Amino acid sequence: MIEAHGLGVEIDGATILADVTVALAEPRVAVIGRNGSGKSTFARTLNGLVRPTAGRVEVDGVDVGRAPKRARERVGFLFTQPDAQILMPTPAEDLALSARAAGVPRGEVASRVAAQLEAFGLAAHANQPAYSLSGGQKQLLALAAVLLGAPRILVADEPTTLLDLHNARRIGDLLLSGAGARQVVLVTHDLDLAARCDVALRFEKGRLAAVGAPDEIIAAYRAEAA
Amino acid sequence: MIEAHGLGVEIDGATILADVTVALAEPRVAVIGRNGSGKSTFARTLNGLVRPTAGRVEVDGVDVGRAPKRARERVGFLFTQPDAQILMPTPAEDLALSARAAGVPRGEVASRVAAQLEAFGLAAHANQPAYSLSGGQKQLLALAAVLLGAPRILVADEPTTLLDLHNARRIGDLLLSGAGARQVVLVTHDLDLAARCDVALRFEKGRLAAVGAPDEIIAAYRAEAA
Amino acid sequence: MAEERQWEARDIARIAVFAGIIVALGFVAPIPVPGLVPITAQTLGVMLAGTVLGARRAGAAVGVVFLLAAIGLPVLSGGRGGLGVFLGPASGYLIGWLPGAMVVGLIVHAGARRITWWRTALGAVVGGIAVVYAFGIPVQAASTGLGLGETALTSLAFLPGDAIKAAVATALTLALYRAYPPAFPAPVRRARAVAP
Amino acid sequence: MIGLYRPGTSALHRAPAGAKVAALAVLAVAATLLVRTPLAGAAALAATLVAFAAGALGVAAWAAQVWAMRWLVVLVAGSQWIFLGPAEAAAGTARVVTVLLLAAVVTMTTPTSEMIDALERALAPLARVGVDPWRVAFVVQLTIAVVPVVGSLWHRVAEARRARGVRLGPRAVVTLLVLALRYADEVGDALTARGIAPAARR
Ligand SMILES: Nc1ncnc2c1ncn2[C@@H]1O[C@H](COP(=O)(O)OP(=O)(O)OP(=O)(O)O)[C@@H](O)[C@H]1O
Ligand SMILES: Nc1ncnc2c1ncn2[C@@H]1O[C@H](COP(=O)(O)OP(=O)(O)OP(=O)(O)O)[C@@H](O)[C@H]1O
Ligand SMILES: O=C(O)CCCC[C@@H]1SC[C@@H]2NC(=O)N[C@@H]21
Ligand SMILES: [Mg+2]
Ligand SMILES: [Mg+2]
Repeated sequence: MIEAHGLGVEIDGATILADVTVALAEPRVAVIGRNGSGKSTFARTLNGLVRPTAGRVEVDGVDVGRAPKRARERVGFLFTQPDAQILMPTPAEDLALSARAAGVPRGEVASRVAAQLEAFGLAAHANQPAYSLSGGQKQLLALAAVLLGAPRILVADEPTTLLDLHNARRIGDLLLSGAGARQVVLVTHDLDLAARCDVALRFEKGRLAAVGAPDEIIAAYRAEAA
Repeated sequence: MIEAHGLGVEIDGATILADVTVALAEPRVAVIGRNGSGKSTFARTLNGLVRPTAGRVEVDGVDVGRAPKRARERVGFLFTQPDAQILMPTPAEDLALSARAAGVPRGEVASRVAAQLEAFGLAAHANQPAYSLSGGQKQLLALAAVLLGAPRILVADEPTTLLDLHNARRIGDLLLSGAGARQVVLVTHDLDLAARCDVALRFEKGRLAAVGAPDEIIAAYRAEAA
Repeated sequence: MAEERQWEARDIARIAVFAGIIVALGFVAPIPVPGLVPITAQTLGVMLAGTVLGARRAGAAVGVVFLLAAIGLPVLSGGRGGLGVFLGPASGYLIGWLPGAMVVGLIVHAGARRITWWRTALGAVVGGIAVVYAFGIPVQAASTGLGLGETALTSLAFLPGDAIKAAVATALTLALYRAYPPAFPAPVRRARAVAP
Repeated sequence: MIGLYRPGTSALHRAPAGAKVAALAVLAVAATLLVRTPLAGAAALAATLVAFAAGALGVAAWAAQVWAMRWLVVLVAGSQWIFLGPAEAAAGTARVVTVLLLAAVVTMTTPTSEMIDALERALAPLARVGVDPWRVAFVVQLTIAVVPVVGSLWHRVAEARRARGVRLGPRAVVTLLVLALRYADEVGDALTARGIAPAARR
């Protein structure tokens, strides 16, 4: 459950986001809109990476602005660029980092990491330098790390942009199929992917321009771009 | 005109590209294929950013391996990440750099730059710090800089990936509409964009898997990914 | 020969990026100490330039920082810049960064087939501390009129911080060598690629 | 990155950058040689006020510069008083402050781009020993463009760390270095592609 009330963000006097009020209970939420319309900023307020300068956001009833740490335990985040998200030299070390942060006892870290590598098809790359993984493998690793924390809400900011058809579908499926166990917020320019969600938000110039059934929202957006 | 004869690239003992033989005279060439299939490597051999370790490539009859400088005068290159391509603090300075590299006489640089800024809708941003431009503006600037050199061949490696529908269409149109004046090689995961080309190449595991009419090549690629 | 000495494009980019890193470190936790010579995280960048880039490129990166300061950009800690920074009591240390970074690079890379922790640590201490102080202390003494001995004593205040920076630089360099060997010059990089 | 330059139209703003830097060098030597008494020191400081006026920078800017040097003043004056006596201390302190104030005037009245042009011209004689002045000036400008990018990379690492709820400590710098060096490789390729610098000969 995500709720925003009069949410606004100003940075250096510029209004980046204004007056966003919405309640989202649907398991799969798509966020679309033009470059610079405020999508990423909205996504970032959901786990406190960006602090609201007006109004507030709640995730599962936790006020993100007041208790960003508690909110972050609930909200996993997947960035567009997996490079920036992979913090350790190898996949095994990177997953171990997340496992420890998620409170896995020291003795069980190795086995949890091995199981996760296996589940995401990365077992053969466990100790390969992370920079040398392919784009798809990197994004898989980033997702594997986020899901180790078993977040109740998963926010993904254009997670498939750098991927090919096959990998994009794989990551997309993993993201959307997990819904049910968790709520997923998917910021994307891939309108086919957005169409598979339960509700869509469209941002425009820092404002929430439309909320509704993905088909309609997307059709209107396409019409305008043409 | 682009010709590859038994082109191969090995890096640190790994085969990245093997045995690519093809002749391309079509004005608009699409290059598609999975992540890591060798598309970018192929594109980079066309202007000597990557040196072949086997066979050779020719652009308009110039052997790129032997005369990379002469080849580069003929071949413009557009990267995915506009940030890395913008080398100067402001759009005006960045275009001036390209103008000088293209041999525009000192006295005419300023007017050429102004005209190019105007043509790409960037006149209002001429002296704004480049890092503060939006993604779409950055990619426009990068394209404006490349085209100042009036390349006979333009190679673009996923130039629209980070852009929204509107900006992607704008850059795509600019790229493809210029064809005629120059040959365009477009590496892309955007299959709708690829479909607008005159011929498509599909790479697979470092080999040229198919060449032909875009519709057919794309349909086969889609079928396989599903 | 002339051909040989010409920088390739990636070298130029690395020089610019490391100069950028040194500048960026100037914004990190500026510890305000009342004194003539600031305590700064920038010396960490100077050490890293040497350990990662090798002598020539490291020297060039520090040289670029000097030029940026000279043309009036606020690239030194506390947002200082302008020609004045080469005239004040801290200017000896500042000038010392250039030979210092080069000595770090020489010690860590000259004839090296791989990066070792002891050469890295030795380089950071000798180049990043001893050489810098060797330039800094005499200039500070001359500009304040204080004796060399007394000035050397006051510079002891920097030693704990600089020792920590040398240790951090060593650890970071070894970690980078593991995480991203392409960062290093070719001979070292190749040795690493074959090693398990 | 915003320079320390203050836009304006004064005589000093219009003077060529090279001349200003040369004048600064001459005046710095002159101050060191001539300012030997407290009176000479006072005269030198008064002269800096004139220089600020010539640059239309105002007394407030002058005072701000002096305030920024307060610790320097206290320490230089204090230590010289103890070892050399009050007269020497006053003259010595005035000497240091004068030179720094004159340097500040040059910095504040000359835009970055003019400084870079002046730099390129000043380096011209070095062309014979293999230094390419254009290239040096170019790397300086490239670095100016790179600094904000390094900042944004650092920001990205910090965000990822927070989003993942992990502690990294100094290891975060390794991640930054990896990102920065990969970015450098991309910039290097762009340099080559734009015909500005040669690629490696493998
Ligand atoms: N830290 C910041 N300082 C100043 N402006 C910012 C900052 N962060 C974002 N902006 C501006 O706010 C606007 C919205 O940015 P945001 O990243 O949320 O857009 P977006 O919808 O995610 O765009 P894209 O599709 O390109 O990712 C942009 O115009 C951007 O330049
Ligand atoms: N310098 C290098 N050293 C080692 N391996 C490399 C290097 N450059 C590329 N590779 C590898 O070569 C393969 C092909 O890479 P390339 O970048 O050409 O793929 P691509 O088709 O462009 O993929 P993408 O769609 O993800 O951009 C990849 O597996 C990549 O990891
Ligand atoms: O910023 C400047 O003007 C130069 C600063 C020089 C600082 C010296 S370098 C060695 C020693 N270690 C520090 O942390 N500060 C001093
Ligand atoms: Mg975004
Ligand atoms: Mg690619």
